[in-house]
Amino acid sequence: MISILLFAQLQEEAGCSEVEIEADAVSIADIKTLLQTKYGIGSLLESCFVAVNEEYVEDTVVVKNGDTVAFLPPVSGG
Amino acid sequence: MISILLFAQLQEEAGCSEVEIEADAVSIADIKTLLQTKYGIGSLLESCFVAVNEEYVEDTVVVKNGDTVAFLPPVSGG
Amino acid sequence: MNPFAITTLPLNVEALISYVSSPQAGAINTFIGTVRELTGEKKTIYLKYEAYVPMAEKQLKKIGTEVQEKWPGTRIAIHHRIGSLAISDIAVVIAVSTPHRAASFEACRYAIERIKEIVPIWKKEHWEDGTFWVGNQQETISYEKGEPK
Amino acid sequence: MNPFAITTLPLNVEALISYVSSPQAGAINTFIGTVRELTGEKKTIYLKYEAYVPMAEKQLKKIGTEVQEKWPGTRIAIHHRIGSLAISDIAVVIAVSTPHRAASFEACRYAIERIKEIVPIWKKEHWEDGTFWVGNQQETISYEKGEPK
Repeated sequence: MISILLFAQLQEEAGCSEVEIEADAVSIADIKTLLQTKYGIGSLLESCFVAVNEEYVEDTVVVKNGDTVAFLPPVSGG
Repeated sequence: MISILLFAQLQEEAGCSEVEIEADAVSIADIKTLLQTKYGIGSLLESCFVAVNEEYVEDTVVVKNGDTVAFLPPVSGG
Repeated sequence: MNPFAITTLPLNVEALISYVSSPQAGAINTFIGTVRELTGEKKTIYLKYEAYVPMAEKQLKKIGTEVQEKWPGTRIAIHHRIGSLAISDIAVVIAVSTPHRAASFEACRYAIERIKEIVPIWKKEHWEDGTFWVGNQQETISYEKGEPK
Repeated sequence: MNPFAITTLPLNVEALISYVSSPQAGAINTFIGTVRELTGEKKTIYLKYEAYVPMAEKQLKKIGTEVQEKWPGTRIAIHHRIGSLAISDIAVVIAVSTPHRAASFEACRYAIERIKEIVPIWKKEHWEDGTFWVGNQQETISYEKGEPK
Protein backbone atom coordinates (compact mmCIF):
# COMPACT_ATOMS: atom_id res chain seq x y z
CA MET A 1 0.00 0.00 0.00
CA ILE A 2 1.13 3.50 -0.82
CA SER A 3 -0.26 6.49 1.11
CA ILE A 4 -0.71 9.71 -0.81
CA LEU A 5 -1.00 12.92 1.22
CA LEU A 6 -2.55 16.09 -0.14
CA PHE A 7 -2.18 19.52 1.41
CA ALA A 8 -3.66 23.01 1.22
CA GLN A 9 -5.42 23.71 -2.07
CA LEU A 10 -4.73 20.20 -3.37
CA GLN A 11 -6.73 18.86 -0.47
CA GLU A 12 -9.60 21.18 -1.26
CA GLU A 13 -9.55 20.24 -4.93
CA ALA A 14 -9.54 16.52 -4.20
CA GLY A 15 -11.98 16.80 -1.30
CA CYS A 16 -9.78 14.56 0.83
CA SER A 17 -6.42 14.71 2.59
CA GLU A 18 -5.23 11.15 2.06
CA VAL A 19 -5.58 8.55 -0.64
CA GLU A 20 -4.36 4.98 -0.33
CA ILE A 21 -3.50 2.81 -3.28
CA GLU A 22 -2.52 -0.84 -3.44
CA ALA A 23 0.56 -0.78 -5.58
CA ASP A 24 4.33 -1.15 -5.69
CA ALA A 25 6.96 0.44 -7.90
CA VAL A 26 4.81 3.27 -9.18
CA SER A 27 6.20 6.40 -10.77
CA ILE A 28 5.33 9.89 -9.53
CA ALA A 29 3.96 10.55 -13.02
CA ASP A 30 1.53 7.63 -12.65
CA ILE A 31 0.33 8.93 -9.29
CA LYS A 32 -0.15 12.40 -10.76
CA THR A 33 -2.24 10.96 -13.56
CA LEU A 34 -4.39 9.15 -11.01
CA LEU A 35 -4.87 12.33 -8.97
CA GLN A 36 -5.82 14.29 -12.05
CA THR A 37 -8.20 11.76 -13.58
CA LYS A 38 -9.81 10.23 -10.53
CA TYR A 39 -9.64 13.10 -8.01
CA GLY A 40 -10.03 16.07 -10.29
CA ILE A 41 -6.84 17.85 -9.28
CA GLY A 42 -5.86 20.54 -11.75
CA SER A 43 -2.76 22.27 -12.99
CA LEU A 44 -1.54 23.14 -9.50
CA LEU A 45 -0.08 19.63 -9.39
CA GLU A 46 2.55 20.70 -11.92
CA SER A 47 4.03 23.28 -9.55
CA CYS A 48 4.04 20.98 -6.51
CA PHE A 49 7.06 19.48 -4.86
CA VAL A 50 6.97 15.82 -3.97
CA ALA A 51 8.17 14.23 -0.73
CA VAL A 52 8.52 10.52 -0.11
CA ASN A 53 8.63 9.51 3.55
CA GLU A 54 9.01 13.15 4.58
CA GLU A 55 11.99 13.92 2.35
CA TYR A 56 11.90 15.94 -0.86
CA VAL A 57 12.54 13.80 -3.93
CA GLU A 58 12.95 14.33 -7.64
CA ASP A 59 9.95 13.63 -9.84
CA THR A 60 11.78 10.69 -11.37
CA VAL A 61 11.77 8.57 -8.20
CA VAL A 62 9.87 5.29 -8.08
CA VAL A 63 7.57 4.76 -5.12
CA LYS A 64 7.43 1.41 -3.36
CA ASN A 65 4.90 -0.42 -1.27
CA GLY A 66 4.82 1.09 2.24
CA ASP A 67 5.96 4.56 1.14
CA THR A 68 4.14 7.77 1.97
CA VAL A 69 4.05 10.24 -0.91
CA ALA A 70 3.16 13.86 -0.20
CA PHE A 71 2.26 16.44 -2.81
CA LEU A 72 3.28 19.85 -1.55
CA PRO A 73 2.04 23.07 -3.16
CA PRO A 74 4.55 25.93 -3.11
CA VAL A 75 5.01 26.69 0.57
CA SER A 76 3.98 29.93 2.27
CA GLY A 77 5.02 29.67 5.90
CA GLY A 78 6.80 32.38 7.92
CA MET B 1 28.87 79.19 36.08
CA ILE B 2 29.77 76.40 33.70
CA SER B 3 29.29 72.77 34.72
CA ILE B 4 31.78 70.25 33.41
CA LEU B 5 30.79 66.59 33.45
CA LEU B 6 33.28 63.75 33.32
CA PHE B 7 32.44 60.14 32.54
CA ALA B 8 33.93 56.67 32.68
CA GLN B 9 37.71 56.67 32.78
CA LEU B 10 37.88 60.48 32.76
CA GLN B 11 35.96 60.46 36.00
CA GLU B 12 38.37 57.98 37.53
CA GLU B 13 41.37 59.99 36.38
CA ALA B 14 40.01 63.24 37.79
CA GLY B 15 38.62 61.64 40.93
CA CYS B 16 35.33 63.48 40.47
CA SER B 17 32.34 63.43 38.17
CA GLU B 18 31.57 67.14 37.98
CA VAL B 19 33.58 70.33 38.08
CA GLU B 20 32.06 73.81 38.22
CA ILE B 21 33.87 76.89 37.03
CA GLU B 22 32.87 80.53 37.24
CA ALA B 23 33.37 81.73 33.70
CA ASP B 24 31.72 82.86 30.48
CA ALA B 25 32.79 82.55 26.86
CA VAL B 26 35.42 79.91 27.40
CA SER B 27 36.79 77.73 24.62
CA ILE B 28 36.79 73.94 24.80
CA ALA B 29 40.55 74.13 24.47
CA ASP B 30 40.75 76.25 27.63
CA ILE B 31 38.61 73.79 29.55
CA LYS B 32 40.77 70.92 28.37
CA THR B 33 43.87 72.70 29.58
CA LEU B 34 42.23 73.20 32.97
CA LEU B 35 41.29 69.51 33.17
CA GLN B 36 44.79 68.44 32.27
CA THR B 37 46.69 70.79 34.55
CA LYS B 38 44.42 70.97 37.59
CA TYR B 39 42.72 67.56 37.48
CA GLY B 40 45.47 65.43 36.08
CA ILE B 41 43.51 64.08 33.11
CA GLY B 42 45.79 62.53 30.50
CA SER B 43 45.81 61.90 26.79
CA LEU B 44 42.38 60.25 26.75
CA LEU B 45 40.96 63.77 26.59
CA GLU B 46 42.21 64.05 23.01
CA SER B 47 39.98 61.21 21.85
CA CYS B 48 36.89 62.44 23.67
CA PHE B 49 33.81 63.92 22.10
CA VAL B 50 32.34 67.04 23.64
CA ALA B 51 28.68 67.76 24.30
CA VAL B 52 27.23 71.11 25.35
CA ASN B 53 23.80 70.94 26.93
CA GLU B 54 23.45 67.31 25.88
CA GLU B 55 24.24 67.85 22.20
CA TYR B 56 27.47 66.93 20.47
CA VAL B 57 29.46 69.99 19.40
CA GLU B 58 32.62 70.70 17.48
CA ASP B 59 35.74 71.46 19.49
CA THR B 60 35.69 75.01 18.24
CA VAL B 61 32.51 76.01 20.05
CA VAL B 62 32.61 78.69 22.77
CA VAL B 63 30.93 77.81 26.06
CA LYS B 64 28.78 80.35 27.87
CA ASN B 65 27.72 80.94 31.43
CA GLY B 66 24.99 78.43 32.34
CA ASP B 67 26.13 75.77 29.89
CA THR B 68 26.84 72.17 30.80
CA VAL B 69 29.88 70.74 29.05
CA ALA B 70 30.36 66.98 28.98
CA PHE B 71 33.54 65.18 27.99
CA LEU B 72 32.67 61.81 26.54
CA PRO B 73 35.25 59.07 26.05
CA PRO B 74 34.66 56.87 23.00
CA VAL B 75 31.38 55.13 23.74
CA SER B 76 30.96 51.40 24.27
CA GLY B 77 27.29 50.74 24.81
CA GLY B 78 25.25 48.00 23.21
CA MET C 1 11.80 22.71 25.16
CA ASN C 2 11.78 21.27 21.66
CA PRO C 3 13.77 23.87 19.71
CA PHE C 4 12.12 23.05 16.36
CA ALA C 5 8.37 22.79 16.71
CA ILE C 6 5.11 23.23 14.86
CA THR C 7 2.27 23.94 17.28
CA THR C 8 -1.33 25.08 17.42
CA LEU C 9 -0.64 26.95 20.68
CA PRO C 10 0.27 30.63 21.00
CA LEU C 11 4.02 31.08 20.66
CA ASN C 12 6.16 32.05 23.62
CA VAL C 13 8.96 34.37 22.52
CA GLU C 14 10.63 34.43 25.96
CA ALA C 15 10.93 30.65 26.01
CA LEU C 16 12.89 30.66 22.75
CA ILE C 17 15.11 33.50 23.93
CA SER C 18 15.86 31.61 27.15
CA TYR C 19 16.62 28.48 25.18
CA VAL C 20 19.28 30.15 23.00
CA SER C 21 20.75 32.30 25.76
CA SER C 22 24.18 31.17 26.97
CA PRO C 23 27.35 32.49 28.59
CA GLN C 24 29.03 32.26 25.17
CA ALA C 25 26.45 34.53 23.56
CA GLY C 26 26.88 38.26 23.25
CA ALA C 27 24.00 38.73 20.83
CA ILE C 28 20.53 37.31 20.39
CA ASN C 29 18.47 38.14 17.34
CA THR C 30 14.83 37.20 17.15
CA PHE C 31 12.52 37.37 14.19
CA ILE C 32 8.79 37.34 14.84
CA GLY C 33 6.38 37.01 11.96
CA THR C 34 2.97 38.48 12.76
CA VAL C 35 -0.36 38.60 10.95
CA ARG C 36 -0.62 41.90 9.08
CA GLU C 37 -4.01 43.39 8.45
CA LEU C 38 -3.38 44.89 5.02
CA THR C 39 -1.55 43.47 2.03
CA GLY C 40 -1.84 46.07 -0.68
CA GLU C 41 -5.52 46.93 -0.66
CA LYS C 42 -6.62 43.53 0.60
CA LYS C 43 -7.87 43.45 4.19
CA THR C 44 -7.21 40.25 6.10
CA ILE C 45 -9.83 39.05 8.61
CA TYR C 46 -7.78 36.08 9.77
CA LEU C 47 -5.30 33.56 8.45
CA LYS C 48 -5.15 29.84 8.56
CA TYR C 49 -1.87 27.96 8.51
CA GLU C 50 -1.65 24.29 7.67
CA ALA C 51 1.47 22.11 7.78
CA TYR C 52 2.74 18.68 7.00
CA VAL C 53 3.75 18.57 10.63
CA PRO C 54 6.34 15.79 10.93
CA MET C 55 8.13 16.85 7.76
CA ALA C 56 7.92 20.54 8.68
CA GLU C 57 9.58 19.86 12.03
CA LYS C 58 12.33 17.90 10.27
CA GLN C 59 12.86 20.78 7.88
CA LEU C 60 13.08 23.29 10.74
CA LYS C 61 15.71 21.09 12.34
CA LYS C 62 17.56 20.93 9.02
CA ILE C 63 17.58 24.73 8.89
CA GLY C 64 19.02 24.73 12.41
CA THR C 65 21.80 22.40 11.30
CA GLU C 66 22.54 24.56 8.26
CA VAL C 67 22.74 27.65 10.47
CA GLN C 68 25.11 25.99 12.91
CA GLU C 69 27.35 24.85 10.07
CA LYS C 70 27.44 28.30 8.49
CA TRP C 71 27.80 30.23 11.75
CA PRO C 72 29.65 28.05 14.28
CA GLY C 73 28.87 28.74 17.92
CA THR C 74 25.23 29.56 17.17
CA ARG C 75 22.26 28.39 19.19
CA ILE C 76 18.92 28.49 17.40
CA ALA C 77 15.27 27.66 18.00
CA ILE C 78 12.30 28.01 15.64
CA HIS C 79 8.61 27.60 16.43
CA HIS C 80 5.83 27.98 13.87
CA ARG C 81 2.19 28.13 14.79
CA ILE C 82 -0.58 26.60 12.68
CA GLY C 83 -4.38 26.85 12.75
CA SER C 84 -6.38 30.08 12.79
CA LEU C 85 -4.51 33.27 13.58
CA ALA C 86 -5.96 36.73 14.12
CA ILE C 87 -4.41 40.08 13.19
CA SER C 88 -1.18 40.69 15.18
CA ASP C 89 -0.93 37.06 16.27
CA ILE C 90 2.53 35.57 16.06
CA ALA C 91 2.94 32.97 13.30
CA VAL C 92 6.66 32.26 13.64
CA VAL C 93 9.46 32.97 16.09
CA ILE C 94 13.15 32.44 15.36
CA ALA C 95 15.71 33.05 18.08
CA VAL C 96 19.43 32.90 17.35
CA SER C 97 22.32 33.54 19.69
CA THR C 98 25.90 34.07 18.59
CA PRO C 99 29.08 35.35 20.21
CA HIS C 100 29.04 38.55 18.10
CA ARG C 101 26.19 40.59 16.70
CA ALA C 102 26.74 40.48 12.94
CA ALA C 103 26.28 36.71 12.81
CA SER C 104 23.06 36.88 14.83
CA PHE C 105 21.42 39.07 12.19
CA GLU C 106 22.79 37.03 9.28
CA ALA C 107 21.83 33.67 10.74
CA CYS C 108 18.32 34.78 11.71
CA ARG C 109 17.71 36.28 8.29
CA TYR C 110 18.95 33.10 6.66
CA ALA C 111 16.57 31.03 8.78
CA ILE C 112 13.43 32.97 7.83
CA GLU C 113 14.35 32.87 4.15
CA ARG C 114 14.86 29.11 4.32
CA ILE C 115 11.54 28.65 6.11
CA LYS C 116 9.88 30.32 3.16
CA GLU C 117 11.68 27.97 0.77
CA ILE C 118 11.70 24.48 2.23
CA VAL C 119 9.26 24.08 5.14
CA PRO C 120 5.90 22.54 4.15
CA ILE C 121 3.56 25.11 5.70
CA TRP C 122 0.78 26.87 3.81
CA LYS C 123 -1.05 30.08 4.56
CA LYS C 124 -4.64 30.66 3.59
CA GLU C 125 -5.71 34.28 3.65
CA HIS C 126 -9.27 34.97 4.70
CA TRP C 127 -10.04 38.35 3.26
CA GLU C 128 -13.13 40.47 3.44
CA ASP C 129 -13.95 39.34 -0.09
CA GLY C 130 -12.85 35.73 -0.19
CA THR C 131 -10.08 33.28 0.52
CA PHE C 132 -6.72 32.61 -1.10
CA TRP C 133 -4.02 29.98 -0.64
CA VAL C 134 -0.85 32.04 -0.71
CA GLY C 135 1.90 30.86 -3.01
CA ASN C 136 -0.01 28.76 -5.49
CA GLN C 137 -1.82 31.22 -7.70
CA GLN C 138 0.85 33.78 -8.31
CA GLU C 139 1.65 33.09 -11.90
CA THR C 140 4.45 35.61 -11.86
CA ILE C 141 6.41 33.14 -9.75
CA SER C 142 7.79 30.14 -11.55
CA TYR C 143 8.54 27.08 -9.48
CA GLU C 144 11.38 24.97 -10.71
CA LYS C 145 10.82 21.30 -10.40
CA GLY C 146 12.59 18.87 -8.12
CA GLU C 147 13.84 19.36 -4.62
CA PRO C 148 13.81 22.98 -3.42
CA LYS C 149 17.40 24.18 -3.05
CA MET D 1 6.07 52.64 28.21
CA ASN D 2 8.87 55.05 27.35
CA PRO D 3 10.21 53.63 24.07
CA PHE D 4 13.69 55.10 24.54
CA ALA D 5 14.99 54.52 28.03
CA ILE D 6 18.15 54.02 30.06
CA THR D 7 17.42 52.06 33.21
CA THR D 8 19.11 50.25 36.08
CA LEU D 9 16.32 47.65 36.13
CA PRO D 10 16.34 44.30 34.31
CA LEU D 11 15.08 44.71 30.75
CA ASN D 12 11.73 43.31 29.68
CA VAL D 13 11.91 42.04 26.10
CA GLU D 14 8.18 41.25 25.91
CA ALA D 15 7.27 44.82 26.82
CA LEU D 16 9.26 46.20 23.90
CA ILE D 17 7.79 43.63 21.52
CA SER D 18 4.28 44.55 22.63
CA TYR D 19 5.06 48.22 22.20
CA VAL D 20 6.11 47.85 18.56
CA SER D 21 3.47 45.30 17.64
CA SER D 22 0.67 46.64 15.43
CA PRO D 23 -1.88 45.52 12.82
CA GLN D 24 0.33 47.13 10.16
CA ALA D 25 3.32 45.01 11.15
CA GLY D 26 4.11 41.71 9.52
CA ALA D 27 7.61 41.46 10.98
CA ILE D 28 9.25 42.23 14.29
CA ASN D 29 12.98 41.99 14.70
CA THR D 30 14.58 42.23 18.11
CA PHE D 31 18.22 42.52 18.98
CA ILE D 32 19.28 41.60 22.50
CA GLY D 33 22.82 42.33 23.64
CA THR D 34 23.91 40.04 26.46
CA VAL D 35 26.98 39.83 28.67
CA ARG D 36 29.37 37.30 27.20
CA GLU D 37 31.71 35.41 29.47
CA LEU D 38 34.73 35.17 27.19
CA THR D 39 36.29 37.78 24.92
CA GLY D 40 39.29 36.13 23.33
CA GLU D 41 41.06 34.60 26.31
CA LYS D 42 39.76 37.15 28.80
CA LYS D 43 37.16 35.90 31.26
CA THR D 44 34.57 38.41 32.37
CA ILE D 45 33.31 38.26 35.97
CA TYR D 46 30.81 41.08 35.51
CA LEU D 47 30.37 44.32 33.60
CA LYS D 48 29.49 47.79 34.65
CA TYR D 49 27.71 50.18 32.32
CA GLU D 50 27.65 53.89 32.94
CA ALA D 51 25.74 56.50 30.92
CA TYR D 52 25.22 60.21 30.58
CA VAL D 53 21.56 59.37 31.09
CA PRO D 54 19.60 62.38 29.78
CA MET D 55 21.79 62.74 26.72
CA ALA D 56 21.80 58.97 26.11
CA GLU D 57 18.00 58.90 26.12
CA LYS D 58 17.94 61.80 23.66
CA GLN D 59 20.36 59.95 21.40
CA LEU D 60 18.25 56.78 21.51
CA LYS D 61 15.27 58.86 20.50
CA LYS D 62 17.32 60.39 17.68
CA ILE D 63 18.17 56.89 16.43
CA GLY D 64 14.45 56.10 16.50
CA THR D 65 13.75 59.15 14.36
CA GLU D 66 16.50 58.21 11.91
CA VAL D 67 15.08 54.71 11.60
CA GLN D 68 11.57 55.98 10.96
CA GLU D 69 12.85 58.34 8.28
CA LYS D 70 14.88 55.61 6.56
CA TRP D 71 12.22 52.88 6.87
CA PRO D 72 8.76 54.51 6.85
CA GLY D 73 6.05 52.63 8.70
CA THR D 74 8.47 51.37 11.35
CA ARG D 75 7.79 51.23 15.07
CA ILE D 76 10.85 51.06 17.30
CA ALA D 77 11.78 50.92 20.97
CA ILE D 78 15.22 50.74 22.58
CA HIS D 79 16.08 50.14 26.23
CA HIS D 80 19.61 50.03 27.60
CA ARG D 81 20.46 48.89 31.08
CA ILE D 82 23.22 50.43 33.19
CA GLY D 83 24.88 49.43 36.45
CA SER D 84 26.37 46.02 37.25
CA LEU D 85 25.47 43.17 34.92
CA ALA D 86 26.32 39.49 35.34
CA ILE D 87 27.09 36.94 32.61
CA SER D 88 24.04 36.42 30.32
CA ASP D 89 22.27 39.53 31.64
CA ILE D 90 20.64 41.66 28.97
CA ALA D 91 22.36 45.00 28.37
CA VAL D 92 20.29 46.29 25.48
CA VAL D 93 17.05 45.44 23.71
CA ILE D 94 15.97 46.87 20.37
CA ALA D 95 12.56 45.96 18.96
CA VAL D 96 11.54 47.06 15.47
CA SER D 97 8.33 46.31 13.62
CA THR D 98 7.83 46.85 9.90
CA PRO D 99 5.26 45.78 7.32
CA HIS D 100 7.75 43.43 5.60
CA ARG D 101 10.62 41.40 6.94
CA ALA D 102 13.65 42.78 5.10
CA ALA D 103 13.23 46.23 6.61
CA SER D 104 12.92 44.83 10.13
CA PHE D 105 16.38 43.28 9.91
CA GLU D 106 17.93 46.33 8.26
CA ALA D 107 16.41 48.83 10.67
CA CYS D 108 17.33 46.83 13.76
CA ARG D 109 20.89 46.34 12.56
CA TYR D 110 21.14 50.05 11.84
CA ALA D 111 19.94 50.87 15.35
CA ILE D 112 22.53 48.73 17.15
CA GLU D 113 25.34 50.13 15.00
CA ARG D 114 24.20 53.68 15.78
CA ILE D 115 24.04 52.91 19.49
CA LYS D 116 27.67 51.93 19.33
CA GLU D 117 28.51 55.20 17.57
CA ILE D 118 26.55 58.00 19.19
CA VAL D 119 24.99 57.00 22.53
CA PRO D 120 27.03 58.08 25.57
CA ILE D 121 27.23 54.77 27.41
CA TRP D 122 30.43 53.15 28.61
CA LYS D 123 31.22 49.60 29.49
CA LYS D 124 33.76 48.63 32.11
CA GLU D 125 34.89 45.04 31.97
CA HIS D 126 35.68 43.38 35.26
CA TRP D 127 37.94 40.51 34.36
CA GLU D 128 39.55 37.89 36.49
CA ASP D 129 42.78 39.85 36.25
CA GLY D 130 41.70 43.47 36.33
CA THR D 131 39.36 46.08 34.91
CA PHE D 132 39.17 47.83 31.57
CA TRP D 133 37.06 50.65 30.17
CA VAL D 134 36.12 49.39 26.75
CA GLY D 135 36.65 51.72 23.83
CA ASN D 136 39.31 54.01 25.17
CA GLN D 137 42.51 52.03 25.07
CA GLN D 138 42.25 50.34 21.73
CA GLU D 139 44.87 52.16 19.80
CA THR D 140 43.95 50.32 16.65
CA ILE D 141 40.79 52.40 16.54
CA SER D 142 41.21 56.01 15.58
CA TYR D 143 38.55 58.41 16.69
CA GLU D 144 38.00 61.31 14.39
CA LYS D 145 37.35 64.55 16.12
CA GLY D 146 34.13 66.52 16.21
CA GLU D 147 30.59 65.27 16.30
CA PRO D 148 30.23 61.54 15.65
CA LYS D 149 28.60 61.05 12.26
